[in-house]
Amino acid sequence: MRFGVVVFPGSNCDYDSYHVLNSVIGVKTDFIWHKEKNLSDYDLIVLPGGFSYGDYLRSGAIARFSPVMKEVKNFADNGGLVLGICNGFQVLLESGMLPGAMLRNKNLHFICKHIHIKVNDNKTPWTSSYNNGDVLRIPIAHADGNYFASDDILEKLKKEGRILFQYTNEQGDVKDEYNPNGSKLNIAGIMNEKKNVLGMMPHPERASEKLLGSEDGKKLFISIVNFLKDK
Amino acid sequence: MKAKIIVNLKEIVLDPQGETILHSLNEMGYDEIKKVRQGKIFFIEIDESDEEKGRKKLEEIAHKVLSNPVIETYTIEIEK
Amino acid sequence: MKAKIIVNLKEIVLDPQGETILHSLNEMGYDEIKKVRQGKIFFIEIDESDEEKGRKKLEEIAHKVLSNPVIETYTIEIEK
Amino acid sequence: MELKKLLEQHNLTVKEYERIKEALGREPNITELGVFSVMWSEHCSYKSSRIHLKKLPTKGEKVVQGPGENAGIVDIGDGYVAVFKIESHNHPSFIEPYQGAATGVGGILRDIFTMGARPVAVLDSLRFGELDNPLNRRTFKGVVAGISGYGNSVGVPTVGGETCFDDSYTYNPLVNVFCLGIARKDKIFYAKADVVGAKVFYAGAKTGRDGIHGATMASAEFDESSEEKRPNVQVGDPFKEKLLIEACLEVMDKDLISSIQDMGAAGLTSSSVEMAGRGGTGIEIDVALIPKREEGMTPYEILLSESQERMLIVAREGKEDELREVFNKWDLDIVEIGKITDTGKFMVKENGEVVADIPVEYLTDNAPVYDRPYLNIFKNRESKIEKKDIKPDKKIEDIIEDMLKDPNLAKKNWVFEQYDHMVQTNSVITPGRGAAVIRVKGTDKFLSMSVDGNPDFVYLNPYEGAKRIVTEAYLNIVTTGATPIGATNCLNFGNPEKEEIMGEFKNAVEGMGEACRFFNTPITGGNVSFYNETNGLPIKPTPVLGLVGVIEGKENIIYPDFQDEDDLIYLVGNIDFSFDGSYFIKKYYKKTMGMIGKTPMETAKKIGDFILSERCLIKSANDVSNGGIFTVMVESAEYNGKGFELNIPENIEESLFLFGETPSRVIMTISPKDKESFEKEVEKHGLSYMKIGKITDGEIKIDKNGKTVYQNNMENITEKRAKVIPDILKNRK
Ligand SMILES: Nc1ncnc2c1ncn2[C@@H]1O[C@H](COP(=O)(O)OP(=O)(O)O)[C@@H](O)[C@H]1O
Ligand SMILES: [Mg+2]
Repeated sequence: MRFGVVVFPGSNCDYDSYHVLNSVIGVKTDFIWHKEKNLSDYDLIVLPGGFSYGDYLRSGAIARFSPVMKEVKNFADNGGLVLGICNGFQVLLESGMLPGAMLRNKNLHFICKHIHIKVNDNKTPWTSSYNNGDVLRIPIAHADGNYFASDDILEKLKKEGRILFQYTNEQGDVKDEYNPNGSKLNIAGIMNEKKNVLGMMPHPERASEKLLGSEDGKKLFISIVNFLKDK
Repeated sequence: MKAKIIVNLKEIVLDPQGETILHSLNEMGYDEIKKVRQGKIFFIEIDESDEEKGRKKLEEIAHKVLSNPVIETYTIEIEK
Repeated sequence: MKAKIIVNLKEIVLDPQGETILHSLNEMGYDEIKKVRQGKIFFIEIDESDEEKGRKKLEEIAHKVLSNPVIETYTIEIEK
Repeated sequence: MELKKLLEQHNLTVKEYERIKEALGREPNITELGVFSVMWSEHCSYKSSRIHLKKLPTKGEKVVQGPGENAGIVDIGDGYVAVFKIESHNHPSFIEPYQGAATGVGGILRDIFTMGARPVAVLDSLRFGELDNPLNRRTFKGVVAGISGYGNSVGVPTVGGETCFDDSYTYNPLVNVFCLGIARKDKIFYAKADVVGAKVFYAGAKTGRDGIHGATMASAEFDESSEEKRPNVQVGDPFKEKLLIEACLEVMDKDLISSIQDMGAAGLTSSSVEMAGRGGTGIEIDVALIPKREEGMTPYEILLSESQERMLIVAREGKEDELREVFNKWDLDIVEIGKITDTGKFMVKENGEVVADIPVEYLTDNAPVYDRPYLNIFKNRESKIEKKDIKPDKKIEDIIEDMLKDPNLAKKNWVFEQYDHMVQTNSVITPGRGAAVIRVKGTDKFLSMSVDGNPDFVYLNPYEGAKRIVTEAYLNIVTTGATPIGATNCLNFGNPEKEEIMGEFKNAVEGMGEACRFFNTPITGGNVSFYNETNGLPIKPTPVLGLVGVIEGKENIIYPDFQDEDDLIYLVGNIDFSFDGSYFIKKYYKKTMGMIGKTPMETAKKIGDFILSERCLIKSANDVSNGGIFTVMVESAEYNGKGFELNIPENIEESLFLFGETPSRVIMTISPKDKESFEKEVEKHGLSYMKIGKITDGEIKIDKNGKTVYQNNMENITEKRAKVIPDILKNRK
């Protein structure tokens, strides 16, 4: 098993993802330079958080033109697992691999803090180690996490069970007041139709070691490993 | 050739920046302001003398790069 | 009355955003693009029928709220 | 007349001009005059402060590099060093808060990574006028947004800091930014160009007309005419900085360069001159080769520009092509602009023609130094506070309510939640909980850091006040279980040409020096910011100390947060109660008053020794500072959602107990089963203590003489404290 973490100019959670995958989860992981054209060695591609190209223009807008993104698309079309975290999620949206777009947070500020999200479905490659309805304490750190999609797309996402994570309180109630950034339906993470591509705003790699205040994100990576083992 | 590309949010998309500005203007006493929407404007210099060709390039760039069709629309103004 | 307020960086001020977009466009093969500067545009609806008065209000808002006179300038376009 | 005006514009005196002529043996041309003016500005030459800074202790067994380089370096063991410094960006942050603060972060980051260290933590010490004034709200919002905008983007966490409001900062906000990086001890780089013949490269952003005269501006008092200097604002590009960090660390790792320096204040001039100065060499550059953003720039403008995100690099011989390759990979411009010479001269050409030719030593070591006259007029600022003066006729619950609603004592979450304080996944003790603690990956070590300043004490008594700041910083660090190893300071003062300001400065530096010697925390670098006054009104004297400590092993970290219900709460150390210099007095009497008295540094040292030897008994520790016992209790209870029961001793008035401020005391909590051994050990260390209460599951109850004088719950208080600042800012421009 081998994982790859893409490095765009301006990525800044690349090393954090690498650290968790490599040293905490224990899977051999490589950095993948954004000009790379061969992903055949990998079982999981992570698009990490950060400010690719300074987040100039729109978050993720320029990174999607990187040569590697064509390959990431092929990789996903062939069933490979692609995880976009924060800026990585934004890149997936901009490149059309996931539907919708990100707007500026409702309060217009960058927000960095622990929040709660609910796991809606544990029958996905990403969540088999969780129970349905588990509430995770996990950090967000973004200025553009206000997810937007038209009503028919939102309807479709709901119907197809593709809204994997939603912002909640500690008890798992999905309500406006627990929505940190204004995103539609409290969306914190969504999948593509085949569910092998996941984009999420919260940072599981920042919640994988007890020392850092929460381990609730670690099971996401463990789920991935289990999924790949059973494949 | 010089051009301006204006990118703005579609009407159905909430504009958090515009809303906040509207709200604070009203708070400051500018009650007559009824609506504010914020967009982006790009001032571009393009090395192309043929207007037709230039416009085509700009269309392409505006569509593919400068705007996100999910939430935004754009207009192009070419300066003579 | 409707108006647009365009806010842009003074020419002598660095525009990292515009520079990065320019660089990326060139990288993508759009070599003919020679310069990109990015600004903001505000679409405003104001409840004021007297153009003179409306313009004065907008001037005030543009100067005090929408632009940062230290690094930016603005222009106001009133739509008839 | 003509000359007089020219000199005025360049902030040079007639005497200084004579000295320039002596150095050159002729009249300077305008470019040379510009070079002298920036290099001899207060900001670059430290001409008013140098003789006093010599009094600070700078050496220690762990110190690898003291003052004089881009940043200080201390050995943290296991082959690693910590590289850190604090810098001010006060004047630019007043003119344009967002960009001023952003470029402040950019500048200090460059100081750190030019030494071969990856920046891993930023802390910010911020001071503004009070928030009822719209000007201050604007500055405050802009500064925080600027730090957030820049720091978040480059991916360095802002893990701590302080935020204070006091009207002496209305026209002179203080933005002091501390940065710490980690390097391998055998991979440190210096800004010392000692290889004659080596090629000099320019890398990073293009040079524009921004910030010309920034360094001289930071060295002059503000007045109405400063408005005209406004176009000279530098805009930062954090994306470019991020690329620079990666490219520089890569060429260092591959050993392609021999020395490197960032272009900070006074840009290309100071970086070239300082590199040659430290190496005892000369440097020759051609300004025609510099990448420029604008057309028609003169040598004068190019040399003095303060465009951001630029580096000066001396290549290793034969590695020039590889050097270029790395920068190109990171999409960065890099060009050869000259060479290191053995002439001892700063030689500038434009297309081969000499435009400036100055002996380097006159720009560095032989720059003017002043022993400015000083007066100790603050001697009569101290006054004894009479007991009868201090009883606001309010009930204690109303006083507590006032304090909870006070922006100075409120939770600063509105600030630090805008900062990415978790990126790099090292943040163990996060903002809002006392000193910051981060882990050092690849080792079993942790670093504890804080930035501290309390200008009210320094205002009343600069000497003792400065000692108090060091004492507080020391306690901030040891309460996390860390051994302090090094410090950096940022000295923010008014106009040094005024005798009373010089007196404040001299005494504060002496006090800080004595305390740092006492606590064995050498100062490895720092920054002086003078002329923080507007229309003749100076800020309160504001020395800020950044202190760094090391914790060996995660089991030795002590958290500030209350852990378990029924744990006992102790006050340890100084158990005297006083309102002198306290925030309580300032709040209710709108005046800073009191007698500071001698700082009990010995007590603090004993507390430190006790904590470091009896860690296993202590379940949480937090030092008592601004806002007294009540404020620190709330801060400690908040994170784990605990509460507390307090018993106020019968002979102490409630508000004095809760909000009085004296130095050298710490709140510690212990398990009830350790009561006896804890008390015995505390006594053995010669410390006084007072058992003041216990931890609850969320209730807060304060008793006096068997009667409950205040009751609430933590959830309530947490919410209230978190909303103070956002509520003040809400919908107000
Ligand atoms: N500007 C800031 N940036 C980051 N953290 C801050 C800032 N201001 C305050 N904090 C955090 O809030 C907590 C309390 O701050 P404050 O009351 O100013 O300091 P202190 O505890 O030293 O008296 C500290 O943990 C500090 O790190
Ligand atoms: Mg403190």
